[in-house]
Amino acid sequence: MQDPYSNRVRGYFVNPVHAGNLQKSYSSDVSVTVDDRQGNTIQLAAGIDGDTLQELRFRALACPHLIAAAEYFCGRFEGRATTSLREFDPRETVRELQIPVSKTGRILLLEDAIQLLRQKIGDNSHS
Amino acid sequence: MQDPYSNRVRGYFVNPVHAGNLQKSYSSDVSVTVDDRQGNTIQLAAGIDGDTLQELRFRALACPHLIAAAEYFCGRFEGRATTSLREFDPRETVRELQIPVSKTGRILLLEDAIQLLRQKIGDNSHS
Amino acid sequence: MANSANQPVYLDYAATTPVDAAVAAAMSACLESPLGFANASSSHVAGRQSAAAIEHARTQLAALLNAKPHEIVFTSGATESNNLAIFGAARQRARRGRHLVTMTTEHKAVTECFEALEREGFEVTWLDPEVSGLLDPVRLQSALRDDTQLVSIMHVNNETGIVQDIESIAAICRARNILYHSDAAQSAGKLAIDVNKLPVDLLSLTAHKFHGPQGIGALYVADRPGCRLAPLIYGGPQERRMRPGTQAVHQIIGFGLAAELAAARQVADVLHFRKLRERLWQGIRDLPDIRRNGAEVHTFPGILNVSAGGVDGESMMLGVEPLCVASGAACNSQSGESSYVLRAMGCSDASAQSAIRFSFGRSTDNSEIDKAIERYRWAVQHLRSLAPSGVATAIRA
Amino acid sequence: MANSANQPVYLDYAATTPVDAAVAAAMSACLESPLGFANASSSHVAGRQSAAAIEHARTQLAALLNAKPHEIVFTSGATESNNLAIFGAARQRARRGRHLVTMTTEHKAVTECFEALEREGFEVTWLDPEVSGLLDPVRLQSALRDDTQLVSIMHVNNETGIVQDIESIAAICRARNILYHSDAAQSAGKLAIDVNKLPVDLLSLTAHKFHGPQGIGALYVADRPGCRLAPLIYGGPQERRMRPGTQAVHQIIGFGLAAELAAARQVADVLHFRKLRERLWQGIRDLPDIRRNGAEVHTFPGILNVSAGGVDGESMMLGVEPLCVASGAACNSQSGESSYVLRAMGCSDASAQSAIRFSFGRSTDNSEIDKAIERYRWAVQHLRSLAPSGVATAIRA
Ligand SMILES: Cc1ncc(COP(=O)(O)O)c(C=O)c1O
Ligand SMILES: Cc1ncc(COP(=O)(O)O)c(C=O)c1O
Repeated sequence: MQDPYSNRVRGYFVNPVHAGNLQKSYSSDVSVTVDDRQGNTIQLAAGIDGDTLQELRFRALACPHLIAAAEYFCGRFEGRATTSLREFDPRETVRELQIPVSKTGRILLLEDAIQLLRQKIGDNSHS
Repeated sequence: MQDPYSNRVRGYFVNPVHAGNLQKSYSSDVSVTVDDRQGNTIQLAAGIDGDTLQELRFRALACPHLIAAAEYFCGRFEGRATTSLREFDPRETVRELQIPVSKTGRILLLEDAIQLLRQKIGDNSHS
Repeated sequence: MANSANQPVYLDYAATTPVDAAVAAAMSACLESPLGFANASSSHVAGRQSAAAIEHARTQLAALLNAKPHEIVFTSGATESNNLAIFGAARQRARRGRHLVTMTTEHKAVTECFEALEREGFEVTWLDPEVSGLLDPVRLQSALRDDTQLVSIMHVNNETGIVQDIESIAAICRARNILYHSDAAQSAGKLAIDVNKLPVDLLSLTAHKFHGPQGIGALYVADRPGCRLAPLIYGGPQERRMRPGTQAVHQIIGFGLAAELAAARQVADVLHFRKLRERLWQGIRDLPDIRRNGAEVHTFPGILNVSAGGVDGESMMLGVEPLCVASGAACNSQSGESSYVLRAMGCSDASAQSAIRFSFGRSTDNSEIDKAIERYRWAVQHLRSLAPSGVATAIRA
Repeated sequence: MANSANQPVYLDYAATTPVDAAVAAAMSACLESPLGFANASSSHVAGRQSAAAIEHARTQLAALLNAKPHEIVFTSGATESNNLAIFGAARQRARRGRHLVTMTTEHKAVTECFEALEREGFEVTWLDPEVSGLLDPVRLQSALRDDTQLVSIMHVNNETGIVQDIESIAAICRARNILYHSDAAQSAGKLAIDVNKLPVDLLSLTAHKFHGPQGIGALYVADRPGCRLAPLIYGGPQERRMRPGTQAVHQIIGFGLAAELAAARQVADVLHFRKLRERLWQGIRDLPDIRRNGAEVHTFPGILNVSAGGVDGESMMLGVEPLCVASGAACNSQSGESSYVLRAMGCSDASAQSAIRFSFGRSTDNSEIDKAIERYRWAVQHLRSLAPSGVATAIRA
């Protein structure tokens, strides 16, 4: 069988620079946790100033693909506008990280977490 | 598996010096034919002068063990008294020629032929 | 292969073939490589390498038949492939119907499956061949019923080399949507088979008949609706659950390479066999009362099967030593049973019993054929000289 | 085997073992010898040589178990041996009764047979182990009924190394005249088994677990009245009609030699494994929240199975690379199923999922163990550092 882990997945897995807690505090700190029946858990934390996702962090008890996807997500959206979150496209992650078809289901957990994050940010910004 | 053919069986099979017809004529020529359901056929011919089996010959459409046993029989009893035929012991043949257990049944056909030969010789001598 | 007087002359390639040197080398390399042996079901790096090697071999097998790789299921040989196909299809489809069709001249690895299915309550129609050995497609047509679920008719017969018209047979089955299985143990790797043109659903093959290792085979299972099989063996996810157990990596690698080499050599081999067979037949055909079994029809040129009147089968086998050939008699057994294949073609028991099957290989040469001619002539003449006069019954019934 | 930083470190000997160099050489010699490949069913001189080689191997296998040669039936591996034993005994004895007994922690090659038999209308009692992993013989006693025909309880468990008390189990079955089968795939060739002392009727083994080739195994079938099996595969007289098909000569030769070598090396190997396992366990046991599965009972020293809280199984497998080990998680599958063996012993799903099985071989050395310690520690610590706080649930239920 092919190696199910692309070099990018391996790289993010071994050295996930966005893993952990927010390093500073921001005008708004939002965090969410989602899990699935298989015991995978994803936690996302966003440090927001104004409209900007100043810092994105994650924690995960999950398979390598999900860890790598979370890291990739944080790296890609950090520094961008909170509204950009709606551009998150799981298919793009699957493609970029070369995630095998059998594992694409797992990425939905990240999508759920991001959606929840958007909601919370929305709620916060309206509050 | 072991070679089912001992060297003696091979020798008799390749060079059965007693195969064929009686070479001369005798005061009494006796011959018998027996066969079994598997298509084996044994023919024995005895050239008798007085009480003596002057010449013994066989013909066979048979497996190698039966051919060898017939040859062995002819060689062993040629020149002996007709009464010696009752000394024929199939077990001795099986032992001497190292005939495998699975083939001992075939030797019974030779025994049948010899018995028939004895009967015929007896009948002849009484006639 | 030149041989001195008492050296065995191997002319039993239809029984099994030597492993090709390149195949043996590939197998040894696998056995000796530091991690080449790893379990292909393991998810670690070594396991993934084994799995990749197996998938490569699957591609090589698929190429031999013009199939898709996932249509190849590895088994332990054609016996198991036949069992998987026949039991698997019959049991899987038992609810739709319990009627099955096969032929009396199939290999035991087919006939015994159907006999066992009869005991399980299936109904089997046993078709006889014509005297030529061929199955008449019209007979097959009329044997098919609405509840027929499976037809199993072999490609090349292992005793006679007779090639059944599997194109017609397959077409008849496909037209009625009945699964068609063919035991191609004797043809795969030797004759071209293209499952894209031949509407066969299940096809059995085995490596050791075409210079691959013994103990590894495959079943082609067409990727078509309705072509599902109940497994014969249970215990894991391997081979799409149709054949669990740790895959034998070195065996599969050898099988794959043998398939690739066979495809490349097929045409040349057949030409070579044709010449050898003609030479052999010309060298013995003048013997009185001998019969070439399968002479009237198309046969695989790697096999020549000859019966002789007035000789015993087992004695023929000893008489032709040091030739290694096959016999129509069940040698060294008390049963004394003779070839049911030849008898189904109208041979008498005695004639079937006397039959000798010569089969040729890539490395068989003229000197071996000449030796075969000499030994065969000697054996027939010697045994006839021993036989009671009058019992040399004519072999033609 | 010393390894540089990224070289795989193979610690998955319970999955499969490399073929012993002497075994590989014997197999190659067979494959390359001019007639060593001949079909052992052929009555010619080459065939008889193959048959003799097979009978020699059968003697070697028999010696390993202190059995008689004719009690050894060659199969394609333990999966097939288990299937033959279980289906064969159940179907053969179905008229006497349809109740069967096994354990939930058996290998899939056993459990899936019993599941299939349940679908065929047999009644199966599934015994759970104690939390220790052991089967309580009293439980077995009370599960037996007058219509019980077969009990199947493995010897050494493939995931945990737990050694069942098969002496007691066998004695219980024999006393009630119930057939007893044991899957000894993980113990044969590694632990002494003497069928003259152990009243077992059927015992499965496989070459590739003790440095023999993949794709060849055996079933020991005691020569006792009542110990007859319906065949699983039909098609010829080989292996006393219990397992037809052309015998794989090179595979059987390799198996025989591996059995002989295993017997000679068993004691030294076990001592070696014990030291390696202790070194490994001492090197990781101080990690918080880890559990040695099977710690309370006698286990085969070639296996160490460890769960850790707060880590994902598949990520552990990637984290410990380049170690080649086995996981309690079904990696790379959507099922996300975790080891049913560990769950039956009271492990939580998460704990079972996180389990890593280290297993050792003859050539495993301390440097490999030290590498394993280093990689295992790194993986646990790394993954825990990523995990959400609070989810690192304790692994002891
Ligand atoms: C026509 C045919 N079918 C099936 C088989 C069985 O193949 P295997 O020995 O690989 O099980 C053979 C050869 O033995 C054969 O010739
Ligand atoms: C306990 C046990 N039983 C059965 C098997 C199956 O053996 P094989 O791969 O030889 O079919 C294995 C190993 O895979 C095993 O560990």
